[in-house]
Amino acid sequence: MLVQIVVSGLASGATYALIALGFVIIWNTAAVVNFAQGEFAVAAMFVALVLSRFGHVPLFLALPASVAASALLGWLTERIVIRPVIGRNAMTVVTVTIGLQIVLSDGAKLIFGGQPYPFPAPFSGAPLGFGGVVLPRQSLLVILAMALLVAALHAMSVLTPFGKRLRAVAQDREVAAMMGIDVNRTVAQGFAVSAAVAGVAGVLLAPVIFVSADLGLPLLIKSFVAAIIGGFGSYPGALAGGLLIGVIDNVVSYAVSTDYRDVISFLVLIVMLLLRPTGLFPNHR
Amino acid sequence: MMSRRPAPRAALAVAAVAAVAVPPLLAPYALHLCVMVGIFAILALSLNLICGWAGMISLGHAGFWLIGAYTTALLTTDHGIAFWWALPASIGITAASGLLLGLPSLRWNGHFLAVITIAFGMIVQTLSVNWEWLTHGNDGVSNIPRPVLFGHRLGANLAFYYLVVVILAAVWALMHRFIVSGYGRALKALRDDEVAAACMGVNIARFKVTAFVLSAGIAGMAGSLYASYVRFLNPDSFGLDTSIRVFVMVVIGGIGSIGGSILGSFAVYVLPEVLRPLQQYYYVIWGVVVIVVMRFLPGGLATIWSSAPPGRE
Amino acid sequence: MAATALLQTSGLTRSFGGLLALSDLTITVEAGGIQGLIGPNGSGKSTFINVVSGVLRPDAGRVTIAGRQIAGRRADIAARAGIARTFQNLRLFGGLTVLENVLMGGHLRLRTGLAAALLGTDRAREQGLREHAEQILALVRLTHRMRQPAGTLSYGEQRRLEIARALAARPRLLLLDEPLAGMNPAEMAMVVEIMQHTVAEGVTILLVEHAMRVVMAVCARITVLNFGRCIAAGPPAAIRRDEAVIRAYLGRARHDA
Amino acid sequence: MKRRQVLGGVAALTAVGYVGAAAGAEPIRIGLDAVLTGAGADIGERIRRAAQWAMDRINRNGGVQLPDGSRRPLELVAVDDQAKPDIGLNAIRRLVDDPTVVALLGPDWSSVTYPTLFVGEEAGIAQITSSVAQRITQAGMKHIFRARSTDADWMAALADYIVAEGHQQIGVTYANSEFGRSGRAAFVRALKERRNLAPAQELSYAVGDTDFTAIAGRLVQSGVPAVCNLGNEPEGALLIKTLRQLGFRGLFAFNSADSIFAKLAGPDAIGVVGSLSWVDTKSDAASQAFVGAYRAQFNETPIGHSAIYYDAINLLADAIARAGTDRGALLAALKSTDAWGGVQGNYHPSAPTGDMIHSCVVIRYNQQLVPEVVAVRD
Repeated sequence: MLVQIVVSGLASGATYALIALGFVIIWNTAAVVNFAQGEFAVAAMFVALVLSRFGHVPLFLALPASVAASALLGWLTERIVIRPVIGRNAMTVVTVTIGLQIVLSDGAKLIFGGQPYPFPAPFSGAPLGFGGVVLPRQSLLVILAMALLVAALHAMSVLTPFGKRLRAVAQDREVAAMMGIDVNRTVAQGFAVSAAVAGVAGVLLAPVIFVSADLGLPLLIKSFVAAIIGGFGSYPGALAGGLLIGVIDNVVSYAVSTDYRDVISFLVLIVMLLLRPTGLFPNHR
Repeated sequence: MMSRRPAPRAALAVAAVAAVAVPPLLAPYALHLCVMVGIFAILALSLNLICGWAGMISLGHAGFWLIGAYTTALLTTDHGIAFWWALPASIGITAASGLLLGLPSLRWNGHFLAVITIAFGMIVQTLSVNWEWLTHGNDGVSNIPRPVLFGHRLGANLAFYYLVVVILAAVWALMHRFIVSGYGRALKALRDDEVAAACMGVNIARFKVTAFVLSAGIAGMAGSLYASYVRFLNPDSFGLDTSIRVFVMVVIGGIGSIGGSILGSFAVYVLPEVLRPLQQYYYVIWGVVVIVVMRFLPGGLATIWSSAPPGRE
Repeated sequence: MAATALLQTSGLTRSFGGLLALSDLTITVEAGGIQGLIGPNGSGKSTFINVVSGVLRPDAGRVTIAGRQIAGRRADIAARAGIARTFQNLRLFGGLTVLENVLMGGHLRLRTGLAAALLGTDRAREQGLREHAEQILALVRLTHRMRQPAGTLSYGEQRRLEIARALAARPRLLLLDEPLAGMNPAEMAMVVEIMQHTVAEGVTILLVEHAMRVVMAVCARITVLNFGRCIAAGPPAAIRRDEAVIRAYLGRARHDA
Repeated sequence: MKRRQVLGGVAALTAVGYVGAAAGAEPIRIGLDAVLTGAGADIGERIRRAAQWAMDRINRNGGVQLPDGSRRPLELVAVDDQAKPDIGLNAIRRLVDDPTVVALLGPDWSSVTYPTLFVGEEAGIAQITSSVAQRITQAGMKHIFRARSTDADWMAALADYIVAEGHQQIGVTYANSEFGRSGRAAFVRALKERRNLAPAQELSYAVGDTDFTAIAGRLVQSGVPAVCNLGNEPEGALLIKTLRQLGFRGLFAFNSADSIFAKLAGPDAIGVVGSLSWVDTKSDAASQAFVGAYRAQFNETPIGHSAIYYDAINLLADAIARAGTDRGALLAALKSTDAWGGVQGNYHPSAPTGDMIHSCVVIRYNQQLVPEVVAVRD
């Protein structure tokens, strides 16, 4: 049974990892701690829900469309909300993203109400069972999707010109500008990619839990902690941190009790920071 | 920062007179809002000490508020101790708990510290849910008695309001005393550059820890007042959303500005109530207000009526 | 050595990864006057200042000033022992005004505890410090900028403000880390005048600087570092002709390669 | 997405407008505190709609005739407590401070009702709640009435049914909330007193949890044939889904197995047993008449809360007709009413504790996800 717990922990951890990855992309390119990162995932969930349940759009079309929608939301966020305050002191920028979080989460609550909605699973059917471990198809899909996405992002970051521009801006905004890179456009695209990644996480998570408007903040906290454990600013760190949090949450609630799950997860965070003050992979961009 | 010419004398006088004269004329619900704004102003002033002056982002301040509130609630209900003893006890215990964030602040700063403050707030809230033997858990603590002053109980909200105003004025004076003293200056110096401040002889560890202890103590006082006023406590009101709300009060008001924190708590608490006739739309509009103020008023609301400094570009 | 040694380092060592910034360095700073500390880039000058001022912890070795050992201890303890410094790349308090920056320099001369702040029992000292700060600002010609935030000053003005801030501590030893970097001749002359006025008041200055003309002119003694070792020490005239110094700066003559 | 709020609002406005003109008299205002935003807003919306509909029907035939012969329409003043005690405190204070509000309906969540009881009591205003937590009517408050059977009644019915189905080993899971813990205490007591049994296992979870693999894992591993879950619909639906995924084929009983749960759980709800104060498939005449009229009005099946608040408005209207609009008189009139017939069955407002009604049903979801009534308790 413990293996079962760890495996399903990996599944939920994979979604935290993806959102943490998006979180770190924004931090690297714009030095912004984005409190609305969780809302990007929720936005994708609702777009997918509306398209598939009410628009009767088949899932294999609805899912990519909703990821594109959250990418657009990310791009608009940078253009309208972030760009005017970039460069100001950290607290002003954090407060702006808090304001955005309020707008997005309460906007969703306004349109869809507070209650949870069930979401159709892309691969229905009995969960796969092997070696006594039962793995719901959706959890398998989540883990596979994460691995694929990470590989794609890594390839994009290393091979494509956009990836290089993103990393240049992350290293040094001024120098990147001097090299002729349109920094603002790159940061906007960085937000779009980050929101898309969060969107994928949202769409993968939707069938496992119910889609509801107030999922954003809890998701954000988990991925913020994941990003910090992984070494704020490191992509592999964000992944490792996300998976670690998912597994710890499950194992603790199985072995100890769900009441103290969050307390123990946070204590693990603090112990990790004590051992590795700058996280698992401190400066691995 | 521009040398701080304190808010024009006239504005201060007007505010003081209004704070004393207006409430008796208000409808019960409006008076209730004034009391809550007073309590949140004290809480915002205490957070301003950490965020505004020492420059440390703290998103777990509701944790201190909870400790102060529960200390008074439990002492006055379960142990029958008078409010006037429970208040100092709350201040003391919460101040001591300030060390729980003071010590980590020596080792981490920026977003690492922000996460730890979030963790602190959530751990304290979870413990208040699970330690039923101490806090009655989700059932909360109810029927908390109002303080008794000169023989009669401050049952009426108006009487309690004046108690809050007196304490708010004291905290306001204390903060003004600090901002102009060597202590306040040293805190702001270590905010701008810890290494340089240390070379000037500032014992960074001592100042950071005292900042958290002092801030926690004042937050505990606000908690004590809150418990005695609403007469009921339960863990739900001390979550991360409350910590974020207090943080927004300080930043919207004007980081580092005393008048700003009070203005911020007024805006953050009263604005949603004023927008209430818009029914379910008011909270979305409130989010937009936060973005707009930060966009066009980097120095926060304080820049409107006092010469408080613009936010450091 | 002369009995008037103010600062003594022995066996001072500090490395960054493989790079040996200071290796077994033993030098003395005489009390009074301006002592130069020169050497090619990367010779360990800044590391020496950071270790002596408590910003960096040495791997080994001792630093004693007026009989007190301060190596490896916190920067505020070094400050308490009478050491003040400026920074190679400007570390002013951007959020404070020019006057407040200088008042911060005098931090140790105030009682800045919570009680003092609360009861305001420190008014007399604060007033004394304020007057001294205004005198220093006059010396560095920044009185007209007093109320402005430090961040709004020009580069030259910010350099002079750093010196003013250090002077407010009434230090025994003032460490100047390349105060003349990037300055025009007029500004250089102003700084030299400030240094001479400071020394006249009994403060000892250790000057780390690349502007050789100024160093040779103002310094009574010069110590030369190269690769973290002291390769020469003495009056400017001797240093100018010292073989080891020339080779360190100009590299080996062709035929010796 | 049907913009329910807007449509609901429009319908209400036209109704009041029509009545206002006819009666011309100043409306009698009744306060309602419910969860209108956030988690649980779905039920809150249905509560408001049922209360408003009851008022519309009364107002359509001339409003309430007062002892002095005048006829005045009813008006609903709804406030939102977001299922949070501190916000509920503000909301209820606003209703009670308004002298024109003669009586108070709600709150629905026990975690909001229990701590805010003292506000209504100090004002001496009649308050009719739908919260099931035991303690609400054990605090000695004289102004509180409960228009719903308590979790003691439900748990007794549920315990009897589970044991009757031949299950001795029962795993209990509960939400770490006021509602969850009160349900668990009632269920454990019912098992002990009626069957002298103790739960094989007791596991708690947090409200808002999303991953139930850990709990489901422990239940499946312990091999209990029956599980009884006490908590809210979302967590209940997630728990049964995870249990089914891990191969649990036993009996799953749940104290909030209403239509919202059925929608969330989907096919996993088949075979789930639940106790409810009222359900639309109840066969008695009053229930069927109410269900027919409700479907005609909203073409949707009513849930338990629809019947509760529909009855509550009619009960209050009847008391106002007898006692007028003074809060004290109204409270006294209710306290003196021994029996009153409503959709849920017959109420006894004069009950000293305020528990007016004990009728509840046990339902089981069949293949078509229709809740069949398998046991009735009066």
